[in-house]
Amino acid sequence: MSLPRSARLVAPLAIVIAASLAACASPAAGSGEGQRIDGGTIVYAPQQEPACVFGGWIEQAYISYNVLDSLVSLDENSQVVPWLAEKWEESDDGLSWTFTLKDGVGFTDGTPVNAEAVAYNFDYWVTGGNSTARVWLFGYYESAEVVDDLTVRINLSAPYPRLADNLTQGYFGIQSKDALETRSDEDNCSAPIGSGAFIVEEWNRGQNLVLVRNENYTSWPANALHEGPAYVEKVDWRFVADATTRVAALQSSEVDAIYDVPAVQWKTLDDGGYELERYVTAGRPQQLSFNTQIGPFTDERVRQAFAYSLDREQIVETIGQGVIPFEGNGGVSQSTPGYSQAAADRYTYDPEKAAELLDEAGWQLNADGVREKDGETLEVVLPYGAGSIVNADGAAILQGVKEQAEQVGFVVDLIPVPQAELFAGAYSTAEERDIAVGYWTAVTSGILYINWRPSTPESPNYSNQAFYDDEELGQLILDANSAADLDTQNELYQQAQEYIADHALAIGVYARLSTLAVAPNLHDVWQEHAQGGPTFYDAYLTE
Amino acid sequence: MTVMETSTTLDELDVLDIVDAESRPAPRLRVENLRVAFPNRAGPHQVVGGVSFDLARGECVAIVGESGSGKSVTARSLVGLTGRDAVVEADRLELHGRDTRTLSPRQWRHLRGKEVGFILQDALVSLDPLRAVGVEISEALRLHGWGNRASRATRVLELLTRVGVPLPGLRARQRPDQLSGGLRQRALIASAIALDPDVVIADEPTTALDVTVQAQVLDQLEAMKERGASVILISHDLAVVARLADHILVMRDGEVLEQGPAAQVLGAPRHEYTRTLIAAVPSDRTRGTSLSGVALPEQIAAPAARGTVLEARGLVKRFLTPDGLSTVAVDDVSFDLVAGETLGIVGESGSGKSTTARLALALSELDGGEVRLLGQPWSAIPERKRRRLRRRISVVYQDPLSSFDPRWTVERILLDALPADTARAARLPRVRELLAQVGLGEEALSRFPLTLSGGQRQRVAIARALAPRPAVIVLDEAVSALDVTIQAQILDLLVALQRSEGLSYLFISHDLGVISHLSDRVLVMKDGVVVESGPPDDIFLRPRHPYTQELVASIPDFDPKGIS
Amino acid sequence: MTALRPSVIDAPRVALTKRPWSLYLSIGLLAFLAVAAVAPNLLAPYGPTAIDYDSALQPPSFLHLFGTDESGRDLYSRVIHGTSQSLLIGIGAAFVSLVLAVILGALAALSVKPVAILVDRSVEILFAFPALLLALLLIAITGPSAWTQVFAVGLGTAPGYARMVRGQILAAKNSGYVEAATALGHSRGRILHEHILPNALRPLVAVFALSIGQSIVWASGLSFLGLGVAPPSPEWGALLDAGRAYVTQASWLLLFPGLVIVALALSATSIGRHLQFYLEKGRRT
Amino acid sequence: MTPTSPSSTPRAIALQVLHKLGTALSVLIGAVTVAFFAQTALPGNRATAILNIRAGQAVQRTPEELAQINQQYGLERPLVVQYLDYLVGALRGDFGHSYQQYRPVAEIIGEQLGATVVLALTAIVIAWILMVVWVTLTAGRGPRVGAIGSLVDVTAAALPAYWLGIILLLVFALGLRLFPVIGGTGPAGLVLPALTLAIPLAGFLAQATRTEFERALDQPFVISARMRGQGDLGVRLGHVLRHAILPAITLTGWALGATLSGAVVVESIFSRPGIGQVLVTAVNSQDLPIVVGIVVLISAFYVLANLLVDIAYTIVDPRLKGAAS
Repeated sequence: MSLPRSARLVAPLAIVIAASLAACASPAAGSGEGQRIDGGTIVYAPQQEPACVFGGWIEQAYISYNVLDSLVSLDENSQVVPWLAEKWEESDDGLSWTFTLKDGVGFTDGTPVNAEAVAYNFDYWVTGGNSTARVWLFGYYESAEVVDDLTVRINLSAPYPRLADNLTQGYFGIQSKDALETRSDEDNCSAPIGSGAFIVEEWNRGQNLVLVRNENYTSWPANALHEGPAYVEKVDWRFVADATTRVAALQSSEVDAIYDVPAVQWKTLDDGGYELERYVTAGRPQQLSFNTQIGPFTDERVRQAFAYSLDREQIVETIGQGVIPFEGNGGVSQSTPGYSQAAADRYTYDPEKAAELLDEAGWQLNADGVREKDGETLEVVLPYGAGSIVNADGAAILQGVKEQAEQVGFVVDLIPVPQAELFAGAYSTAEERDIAVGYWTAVTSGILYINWRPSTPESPNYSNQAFYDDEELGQLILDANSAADLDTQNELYQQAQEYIADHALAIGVYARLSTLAVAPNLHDVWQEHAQGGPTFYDAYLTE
Repeated sequence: MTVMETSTTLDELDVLDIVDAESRPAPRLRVENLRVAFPNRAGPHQVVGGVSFDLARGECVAIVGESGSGKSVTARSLVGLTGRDAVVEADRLELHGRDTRTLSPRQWRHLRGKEVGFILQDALVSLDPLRAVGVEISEALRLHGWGNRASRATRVLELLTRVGVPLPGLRARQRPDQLSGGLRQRALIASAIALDPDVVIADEPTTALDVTVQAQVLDQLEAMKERGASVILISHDLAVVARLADHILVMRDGEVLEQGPAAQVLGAPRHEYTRTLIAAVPSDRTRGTSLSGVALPEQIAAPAARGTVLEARGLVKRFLTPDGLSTVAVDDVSFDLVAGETLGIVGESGSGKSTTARLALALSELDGGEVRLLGQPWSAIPERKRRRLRRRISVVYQDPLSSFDPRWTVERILLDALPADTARAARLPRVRELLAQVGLGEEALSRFPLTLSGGQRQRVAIARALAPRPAVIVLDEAVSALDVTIQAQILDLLVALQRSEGLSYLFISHDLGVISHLSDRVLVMKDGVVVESGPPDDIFLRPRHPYTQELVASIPDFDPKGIS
Repeated sequence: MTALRPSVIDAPRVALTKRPWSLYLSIGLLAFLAVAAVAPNLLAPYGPTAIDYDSALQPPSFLHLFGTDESGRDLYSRVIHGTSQSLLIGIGAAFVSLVLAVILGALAALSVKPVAILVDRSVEILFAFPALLLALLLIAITGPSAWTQVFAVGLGTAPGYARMVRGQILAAKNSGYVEAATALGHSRGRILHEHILPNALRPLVAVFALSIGQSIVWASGLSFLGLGVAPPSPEWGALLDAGRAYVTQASWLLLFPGLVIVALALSATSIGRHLQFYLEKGRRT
Repeated sequence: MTPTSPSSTPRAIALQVLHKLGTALSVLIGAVTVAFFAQTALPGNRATAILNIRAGQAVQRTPEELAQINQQYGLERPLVVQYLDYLVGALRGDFGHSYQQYRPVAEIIGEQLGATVVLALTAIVIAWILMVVWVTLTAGRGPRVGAIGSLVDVTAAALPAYWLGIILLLVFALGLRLFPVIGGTGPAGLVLPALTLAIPLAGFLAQATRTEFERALDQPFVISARMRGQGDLGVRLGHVLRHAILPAITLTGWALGATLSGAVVVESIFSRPGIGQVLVTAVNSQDLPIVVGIVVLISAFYVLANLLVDIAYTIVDPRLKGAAS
């Protein structure tokens, strides 16, 4: 099945599409037939086992979301709704946010969820407790102060109107201050203490993580479907790395739900009566950033030629079997508020145009069908984090990119980089690569700030993968970040995306998906709207 | 021996009971026109053709022949274990009057061990090396449902006692490698006669055994015979056969060349081959004569050197055991080898005689004493200096094949052995000359040792030893692995070469016959020590040391002329 | 990774059959693969990376003998084009392994005692060191490539062969023909050169053949773990790795490259065993 | 030459035990050293890797960020000091803490070890059963049966475990639904992974055993046993097999170590927990303490396995008792 064209126009909405129309978009839907079982265990199979429950990985955010409560939650209309915070308020100058907490909420270790704990968590994140949370708060967060027992104030150095949106991500789960202070790193890693719907019961490393229902749960988010403790007694996160095995395990009823459904299995599962849920992750899509500092891509025409040489839509449609959505925008994905369709449509498949641009730039075709200039061939290095940042489907898509770019005379060195090397900093400098591949999930277009803030000697931005230190773009994003009015902000973000597209700094390839396949007897598993992780609070099994 | 007769036709194929030999004087085993063939690419290849004999109670039939004569295949076909592809045919093949040609595998199993016992050579490999001998003996009992565990254990001890094993309780728990040669061979016999089979087949039961052990085994076989068992003895050794056999079959290439009562076959052989075999047996009586019938040259050459060519004084060699302790392999051995003479060193396995040979060759470091070659220091000088002298002393081993580089032709082997100063043009003619000296033709030049026969290989080894024109040749069991007629040829060749080249031999052997045939002086070694030395006549006719006396007494008395 | 084996088995005792069909078949297959390696275009109807999105994931047919992959590439053509790289990795790894083995084995067998003990111990450590980890580390250090694979596999299989070489050299050193040569007064150098090395290293011809099969299986195992040659390359292990994701929908993507690897390993082993037999035949009576 | 008499005096045994212990210790320390320095030779900065992996981002890190990690784990000290420090700790049984899981390495490995050891041992037992049955039935039965027997050996030995595993999973778990898809640690989940490891191993062992089996069948003691009335099968099982399995015993010692570290493929195919997975993850995330810890463990297993092999060898072939290896 392919994404309806119109859906892309509904850009500001986080798109949750279930394969069955009945289940579409609304978590309220999908109450199935059959008798609801009280309690029971849901066996859920994700692909990756993180080192800790709480941390900077999206897999960690997904688990955290079920164990820790955040201050706020994002509903299906991308509206920020109450969770631990009853209400919140941005000061007129935009420099401070005041959150008022629900009364009477306790962590599972018995300590209260109060302003002191929340303030402590903010400081904990930025001092290394969660590197991703830290990146989000970086440059804006000043301090968190306890106003009274249930009121906490966050002070910013510059206005950031979408702060609450960002806080809906799993990276911002609130933990017990007492636990963080008194327990070992090991305990806080494997079984953090929150106030969430589930508690970590045990972690059999290499096998499964068992969550047990928090019987005293009182702090469900406003967008939950029911009140009181979770329906199921336990959730068994059974880590199954191999996609084929996951699907087979679902089909043989060994598990009730799986994460990351391979595109090629989508139709089979659909036909088999499984409920399929797909969430197009907001934030930076899987994109190619060109090195604008060194090498052939310093010439804008070469960057554009590369973009024109690709029929990205065809590649993605074929490899993605119509499940993976094509994303032309190199800035943010279609489900991100402030998305620009114009930026996405900027480049279409036009090999002649590409050839023309390359000729113009002085890159001449030689006898082997490769472009040359001053005796140098047009060879570009495209490293990618194989198995970590780019999955198997993504690798196949990149092979298509290589093949098509080479039709117009590029030579593309497609280099799969093993995780160890990648994270140790291989291919991270401008000297080492010409194209960078990667995505970054986010709730808002504020991701543009992380990815495009110009580097300065005092404050280098290593996330600026195009090495494009441009004041104009930087200012555009800064203005957008702090624009008080939503429409103005979206307008500015769109301009930034179009700027990126016009200068061919980055081009999109496909939107990152979070997919779930759920057995027919499991109901009301919904993908939370910040990052698309599975939420089991409302889920229940039927006979 | 009952003469073959067909008057008693026993049509009792269904009778499974053992026919009582007392009440019916029928032979226990009747073989008539036995033929065995193995298929090969060209079709069936007959390896045994037309063997016939009868075996009566208390009788011993011997089958004599050299390797490849078909004697062992004959023995095995009698118990139905010729091999998967073998085609065994016979006009008659009866055991206790029962036709064994039609037996099923099950019936065969029932019969083996119970009615026919089988003794193979060398118990070290013929008993399962990983098992205690008691278990092996008991297995024979168990397979035929004899008794229970406890009674079998008692029986094992009885059997070991019967074959003369002292301390049977201890020995039963030991493995063949933990027993001495004599004890383990007796244990093997015990396992074969566990159920008192009245037919016992002994296939080379004494080959590769020390002479004292051989005597013990023969005593056992004789005792069996006296108890009424019928024995089929397979051997290449006429001396062994002479002691036990009542009737002898002489085989060659699968054919029976001659058969008859022992006295007749040995005393008045009718067939040329039998005579050759008898003549080939070396002993002190044959010294100086030809064993193979070739003419030996008169002593013409002066000795290649004068005086004492090899002199050993107080040789000591120790080896480290796994305990980190040392054992003495050679202890204070001294000897003199005089130019143009042969010094024989005789001893049983473990006596240190081969170690002495290596010490004489300076291939092994001495722990004491000194060896001098041609009056000059030999063991005391570094190997680098020794190399120049090495051409004066050569060696011939028991197993020539392993002493040749498998990749090399005879030509290359011999060329390699020529002294470095041999002129290029003279090298090939010299190789041809050497071949001629050892009685090989030029066609041997391009052959690989593997494709040569055992005798030819030993000739090549001798040619290689001759190549540097040495004064001394050390011959370490150089004829022990050869068939008796080939051994005779090689011994004659050695004598001829000694006479023509004036060589001195240090001749090492376990075989008293060969030593007494060849030696001018004899050294008897036991446990690393020289127990007695002197001229062969003194040693063999007037032994002084008890060990030498025991050795000499163990030699099976073989005097063909005395039999008739 | 159980393909990593310590030492070579003794030669078969009898020629496997009178007419070694397995040998003929093996030689035939190797000849075919040799052609595929040298001139893949003779055998492959399509290019190795020719993408045709309209015919993605087609089952085997006359048009596409082994079917097509998710990008519509002809699997048969990819297998053929991947031959040269796969074979080179196998041969290269076998070569590296044997060269290392000969050096280590010769040092252990021929050096003075302290050196020999040191080398022995190093081989032991190499043995005890998990081979997969060795490969992982090497690949982490140098990045995945055909060369890394060659060295990772070569290093992993070397200790087994080193022990074997050591044994062979010691056996030759203690052989009758070496003693005979010593007795003839030949120098150590001459004996080493004329007898010990040639005889000890001769069996390595067969071992080399055996090792190629083993190396290819092992190297493809690394590719399968995503530690090998970059994916668009049609190296067999990489093909397997890529096919794994489609195994329920398009089992041919896994089946055919796997069969080719098995067939090649089988052929190399079969040829090695025959070689071993014919080389050893000269040493037995 | 004196016959090498078997000696099993206490002195000889003590000498050997000492020698073996010395060898074992030197192998262990050697393996640790190699692992430690190889891991530190990895490209890039270890502190960067630790941070990036925690964050899931592959970016450069600021000096302040790095300093904190360097200080925490003592990474700024000279390598030799870090190494010695590690070695001293290891000798006391302290293998450090994981960078990513914050837990003691011994605990991390300990909880994964059981599954892998059970898998490896089961695989070896199955391999032995398959091998013994197959070789006993087919060895020494003439050229035709022999050719088939040997072809099966060679084919089984040539099967890549990863490929075989997927095929078994496809056929028996996905197709026939005879076994669970996700193995887990239960007995039903053990069958396919163990078979995956066992079949190639059985082929490999069978190759070695077959040669020896046929050699032993030609030995005189076999004839002796037959002459005593022992049947063909009785001889094969009672006498020949014991001789034939000697090389396979040696290979098994090696196989135990190889199976432990090579189990990762099977673990990933069948979603089993085990140290293979831990190892790959640890190398990927430059979690040095875990990597070195696993090396120590596998080397120790290797040493132990060799010791067991020596013992098994002397039980099967008592002649070797006391003979220095």
